[in-house]
Amino acid sequence: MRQYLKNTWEGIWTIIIGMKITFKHLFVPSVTIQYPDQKVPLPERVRNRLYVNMDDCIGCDQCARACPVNCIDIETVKSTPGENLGQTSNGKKKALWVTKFDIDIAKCCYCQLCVFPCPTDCIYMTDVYEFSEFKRNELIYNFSTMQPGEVEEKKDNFEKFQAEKEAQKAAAAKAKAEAAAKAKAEKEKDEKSKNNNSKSSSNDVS
Amino acid sequence: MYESLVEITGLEIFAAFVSAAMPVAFLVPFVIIAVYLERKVSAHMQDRLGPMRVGYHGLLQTIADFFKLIQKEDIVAEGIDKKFFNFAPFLVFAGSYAVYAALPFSSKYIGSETDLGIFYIIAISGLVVAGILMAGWTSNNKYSLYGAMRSAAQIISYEIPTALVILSIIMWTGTMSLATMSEMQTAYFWNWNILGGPEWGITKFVLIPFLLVAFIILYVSTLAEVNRTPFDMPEAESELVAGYHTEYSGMKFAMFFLAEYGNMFAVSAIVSVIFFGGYQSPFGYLGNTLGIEWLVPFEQVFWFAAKGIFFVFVQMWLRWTLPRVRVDQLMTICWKYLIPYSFVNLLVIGIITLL
Amino acid sequence: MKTAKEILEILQKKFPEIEFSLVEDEPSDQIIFTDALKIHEICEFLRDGEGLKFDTLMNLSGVDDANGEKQTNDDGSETIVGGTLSVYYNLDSIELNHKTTLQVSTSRESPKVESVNLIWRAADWHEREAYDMLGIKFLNHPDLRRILMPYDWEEGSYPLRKDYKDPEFYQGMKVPY
Amino acid sequence: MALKTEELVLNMGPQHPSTHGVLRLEVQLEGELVTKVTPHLGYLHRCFEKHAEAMTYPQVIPYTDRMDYLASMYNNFGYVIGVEKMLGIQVPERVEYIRIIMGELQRIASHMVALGTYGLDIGAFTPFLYLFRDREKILTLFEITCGARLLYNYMWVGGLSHDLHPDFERLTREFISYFRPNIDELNNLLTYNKIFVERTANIGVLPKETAINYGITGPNLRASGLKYDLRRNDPYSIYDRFDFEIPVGEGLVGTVGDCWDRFYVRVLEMEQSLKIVEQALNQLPEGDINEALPKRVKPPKGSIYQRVENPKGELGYFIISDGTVNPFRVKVRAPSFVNLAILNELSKGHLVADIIAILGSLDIVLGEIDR
Repeated sequence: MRQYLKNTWEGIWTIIIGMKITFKHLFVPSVTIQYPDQKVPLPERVRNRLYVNMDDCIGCDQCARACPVNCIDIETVKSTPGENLGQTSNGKKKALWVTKFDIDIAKCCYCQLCVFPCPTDCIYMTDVYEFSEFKRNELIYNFSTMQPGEVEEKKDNFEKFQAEKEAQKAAAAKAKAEAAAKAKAEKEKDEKSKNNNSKSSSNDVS
Repeated sequence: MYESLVEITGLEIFAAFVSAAMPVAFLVPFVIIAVYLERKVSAHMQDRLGPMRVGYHGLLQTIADFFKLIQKEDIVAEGIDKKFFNFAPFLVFAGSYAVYAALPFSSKYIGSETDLGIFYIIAISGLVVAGILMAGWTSNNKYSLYGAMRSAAQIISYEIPTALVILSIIMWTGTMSLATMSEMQTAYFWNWNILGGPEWGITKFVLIPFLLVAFIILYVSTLAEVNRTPFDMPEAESELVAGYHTEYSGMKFAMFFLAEYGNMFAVSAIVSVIFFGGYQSPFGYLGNTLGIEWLVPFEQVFWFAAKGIFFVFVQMWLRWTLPRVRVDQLMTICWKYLIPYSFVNLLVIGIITLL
Repeated sequence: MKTAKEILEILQKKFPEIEFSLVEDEPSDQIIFTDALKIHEICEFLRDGEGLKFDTLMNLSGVDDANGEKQTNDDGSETIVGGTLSVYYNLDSIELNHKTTLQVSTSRESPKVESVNLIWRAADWHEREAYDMLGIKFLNHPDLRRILMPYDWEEGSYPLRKDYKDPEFYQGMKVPY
Repeated sequence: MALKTEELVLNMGPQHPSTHGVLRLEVQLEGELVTKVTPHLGYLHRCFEKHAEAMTYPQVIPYTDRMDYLASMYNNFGYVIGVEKMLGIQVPERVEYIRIIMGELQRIASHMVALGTYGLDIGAFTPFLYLFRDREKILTLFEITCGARLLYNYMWVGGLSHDLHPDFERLTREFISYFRPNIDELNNLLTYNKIFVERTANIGVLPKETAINYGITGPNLRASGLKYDLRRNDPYSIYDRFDFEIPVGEGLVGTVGDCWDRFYVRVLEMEQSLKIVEQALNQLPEGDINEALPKRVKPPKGSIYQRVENPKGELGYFIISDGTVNPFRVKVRAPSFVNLAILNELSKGHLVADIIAILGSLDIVLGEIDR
């Protein structure tokens, strides 16, 4: 019987306590905000959309290798010695034409692993977090600043250069080979003549 | 109202239709406000803002939702009994709407001034059970079935403490008509039943604690009858998804919704009529002081609605505070706690009334 | 507290007919290597034996050792033939606060290991996972079904094997999407 | 004539409001009484273990984040100290302290979700939102430190991704003093509420012996009355330097090891975690956090089983290295995975509503179960 009355009393009393708490909260200012109109200020280290500053990129491929989901796709073409690609802001000399720098942001997992290995700090995370698209393809960001024509040109350039180099190399090799052959021939000749000489000399002697 | 209309026009059918349609004019705006209130109350209790977009502070949100519900596709799943499936929401709504016939909105308006008002309400609200069972059974969904079964057991069980409490009040006031009951508790709040009624004397003060108990029992059991938290077993969203209306969509779902909110107000109104003077103002009438006779019924409607909405607010308040009881505990509360208490209460009030 | 060596000695004394050996790799804890078809007897003793009292199984992991012969198929993929699959048991004694690791190996073609499900109920789902991922059959397991992969996943296709190849279609859907 | 009855099979999930993700429970019912519960897993399987074999060691860390997404910091923690042990790296003092602060804050955040959603399962909506409001504050602390709110990739092998933000210490202290009274409020609103007590006391009683045999760990095991916490019993990092209690279930309102105990142990653990954070903040040394970062993570051949006390229980990483930059095998002993296995045992003979109560009290995260 006592338990019975106690149960009744506890039931009513704890409900009243609970109601007191919720009633108090009726007058507590709300903690939510009207999102698209009002926005929460983001802290400085915030990790959202990736951005690549192509002026500084040297095409070293370190970010792509660090990425756990393979969302960065980089293609580069070597420059020819005559071309000046300029310098990055921290004084590194560029040596590669970055013909393709695609980030599939739909795959990106925002882990920031690509940011740390970058030697020129050119890939970083910005505070943009509203970038939904209607088509998946539009989420693949092309950062490369080069026009397709330019890319072709650079490729051609490099190939030409390569070809030239090859040719030069080949020529050099040929020359070298020739030289070597020549040298050999000469040597042989020398030896021959020497031999001859010796022979002759021997002959002479004999 | 019905009688006076018959007298004026002489057309019984016209009078019946008009007086039957009156509560709709009250119910629909009420539901719109109540749904808005529910969302705002819950939001502010939880330190949120709630609906803010449609209209000033989201005032038109419910209307927007209503249009959304109308536009929605009426999904009828395969393998269900279509006839009864379609009929069930209307039956539930009819059950809850029929209650309004006996509610005295003011001294001048009552749908049907029957002498058995209160028992009519208890009887007619049983119709809701039939509708819910029908909805649950024909949905051909296990969750719906469980919800409906629980609901039926719950509503029928909780009618017993309700009836017992009402019995004790009837015994004491000596009337079954809600209109008469409200009339007795004339203006000024110390005449309300919860404070011992209009007659001054020792009995008034002796009765107060017992009437308070009676009020709590009545309030709790009506709460259970309308399936509100902590007794929302039939809909228990974390167990039964949405209970008996899992399979309903669009307008049919809206009918259940309407019925639920209609019921909420109806039981709140009954509580206010029985214990809190119904349409009577707590401080006397402005119309009487100013000598404007026609203002009084409007003031009464205002007080009636205000009291009803206050109790609806308390229901919401409870809902956003309390967890849900389990189905067997629900029965325990009813059979082991409320019914014994109400029997004792009945006895005591009876003895006091006799003396 | 008992080291792996001490436990090994106790076990060797208790089960003279079973072979035991100690695996010692640089960074890891010492592992007791034993017989896959006797593991339930050993585990039962480890659980109840005086001074051992390994009352809980922390972890059970199946591993593809990939120590077989690699064969290149026509389409360029690799299949491993021969070699072993291993099961590692990480045991813990809450009562005596010591841990140990057991290892058993079984052949890749018909991998069979005795279940320890009845000794530690914790092994139930771990064994199902090892079966699901590597195809190790646990003898006397009451309910050896796939657990993480769908029940209708291709028979004989076990994803965590090193030579696993994605099926081309699963229920009419192309798998590498 | 006996009435012909048959068992009803109720499918709960994969889309169900209270299976905490995509878990499917096949429930056999006799009326409303449960005779058998069969969980079906795998709806969230993301091949973590297979992925890990193709990644380098540091690249696995973002994947560990996604297992128990409510306790990402702790997943990182377990993995990195495992790999560090293989490499034989000693990390700087400051790193150890920061890791513990983050880990304990994460424990509080994880318990908040556990308690909040448990209230939600039982039907109380409001405490859930109060707890989420406070959890946001912890997430903000993480955000100012490493920039992410949920999946941090913060702890690295041999160090951390960022040092603490200059404001971190002040904000954390503010949070601690703000949150302490809120625990009492939660208790008054929910924990001691009669309806809540009735719903959870004496439900799903888990005896100590059964719990040990089933491999149950974490708060669920402690609620059964066993003082067993890896932070004490198998100390890792520098947990042996802190002074904290290990709360255990005492059966205050019912039997030891019931749902209420499992709930209450978590409430008490939050207070203990606050205490640890406070101590760690007081002792926090200065220093360089990147001292011990290895250039190349390439552990020698061998294997290791590293376990830590995750908010859900014992999180173990069994890592086998074959001496290359990629792990040969990473097996995760996920606490929720093991804890869920006991559901059938606990729910037998209870009502449908109790399955929800029991499942909620086990505090599972499907991301970790399915991996």
